[in-house]
Amino acid sequence: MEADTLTYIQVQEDDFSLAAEYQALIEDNSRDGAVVTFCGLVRDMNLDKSVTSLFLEHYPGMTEKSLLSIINLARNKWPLGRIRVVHRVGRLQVSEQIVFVGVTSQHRQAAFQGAEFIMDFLKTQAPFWKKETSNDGQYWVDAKQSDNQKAKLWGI
Amino acid sequence: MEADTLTYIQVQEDDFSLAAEYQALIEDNSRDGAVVTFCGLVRDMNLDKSVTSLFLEHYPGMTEKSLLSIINLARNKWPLGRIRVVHRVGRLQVSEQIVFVGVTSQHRQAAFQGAEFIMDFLKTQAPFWKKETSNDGQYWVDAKQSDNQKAKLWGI
Amino acid sequence: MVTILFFGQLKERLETSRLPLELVNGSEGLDSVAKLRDFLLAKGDVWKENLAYGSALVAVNQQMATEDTPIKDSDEIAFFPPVTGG
Amino acid sequence: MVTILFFGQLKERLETSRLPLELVNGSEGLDSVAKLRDFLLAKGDVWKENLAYGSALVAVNQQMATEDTPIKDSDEIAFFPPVTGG
Repeated sequence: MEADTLTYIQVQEDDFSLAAEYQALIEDNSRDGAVVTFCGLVRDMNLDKSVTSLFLEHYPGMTEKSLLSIINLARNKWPLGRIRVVHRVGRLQVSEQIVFVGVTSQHRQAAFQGAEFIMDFLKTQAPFWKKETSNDGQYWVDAKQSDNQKAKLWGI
Repeated sequence: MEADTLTYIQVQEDDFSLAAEYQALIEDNSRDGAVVTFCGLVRDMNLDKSVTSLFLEHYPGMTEKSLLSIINLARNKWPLGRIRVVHRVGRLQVSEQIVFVGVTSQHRQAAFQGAEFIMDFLKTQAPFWKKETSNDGQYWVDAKQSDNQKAKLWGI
Repeated sequence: MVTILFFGQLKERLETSRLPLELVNGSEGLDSVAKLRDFLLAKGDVWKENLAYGSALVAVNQQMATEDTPIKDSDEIAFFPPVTGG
Repeated sequence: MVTILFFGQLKERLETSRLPLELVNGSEGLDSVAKLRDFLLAKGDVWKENLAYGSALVAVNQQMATEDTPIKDSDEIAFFPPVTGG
């Protein structure tokens, strides 16, 4: 989803490459001196359960719209340059990449805060659901109250 | 400088590879689900001057010690996993990479804040000095008051 | 006719991912999220246990909605658990 | 004997990067950063303009120091402008 020339949103089953995402953030972009990236990976433990894989379901159509609206909220708060968000869906094994958020800015603090804000809202607003497979069977992951509280701290 | 198995500090003239740094952060590390990276690049403009290149001087010996002590301050504040800091010195052209900070954690917020904290203290404590070459000649870059204020906000 | 979608745990527990529904009473009937939710809760225990306000979020036409959000013919309405991506 | 190092703009303005200095009076003489700074400031106008407290930071043995930091024989002391890396 090429929302505009500065924003790139992609929901896909395939893995992504941090190097390629970074290249797309900095190429022909000598204006922005700060680049912050976040990568989320499948952990081997969650709530004392030993996780072997997880399945990511999403709401096709709404997912991209929701990510775009989160990105636009971030742009209203900070002077951000390029923003790229890639979120995977489907079956993922331990240590596989789940999500990438990359933000450029002329200002270090804006890049850090923009990326953290996007992750906080993605965690509470974007329609993805995780089902984990562990030594204890399969179960849907419960939303964390701490994620809701963290998102509220941004005052939106 | 291999400070311990979780901390890597390197000051070098050569360029670095974000992909290689990221690989070193995540390899055999299925415990940490959050990876935040910061890359600083040479901007083409600074204070309305058109920059063509810069020279980075440092204080050999003290530089690595100073970075290690900043990293240890961060580890005392947040539960952080692996931390890698690479800072270049010498002559750098516009759009070249200057600095890399990468932090892993089990917790998204810790990874974000740890990386931002390290950059804030690197900017005010680590003995590096920039001399810019612009359309207006060569001049040493002045320290920014805003960087000092930002570092003070962490309350250390 | 509106289309109602269910995701995640909700879809499994209701054993339904998609429910087309005729808005029989037109705009004076199921014309808000609150009214549609009440209508669905009345379908049985499994619905009552899983669709209650507070445990299931709602989107109307792929945008997060509240209980007040109006519903009209041909809307796409989705119920789902709190999200857990990222 | 202590070694005094200068970096960045300071090095250029003082036209000196390294100054070995005999601590003639031993520990009762130049035994703190403050006293060493005063001694250097007295070397002339260019020193006074560039080494004053507040415009030049100090490190002793490669650690950030304050005016109170003691100085002893064989220490490495560095004066430099506020840092601008990153």
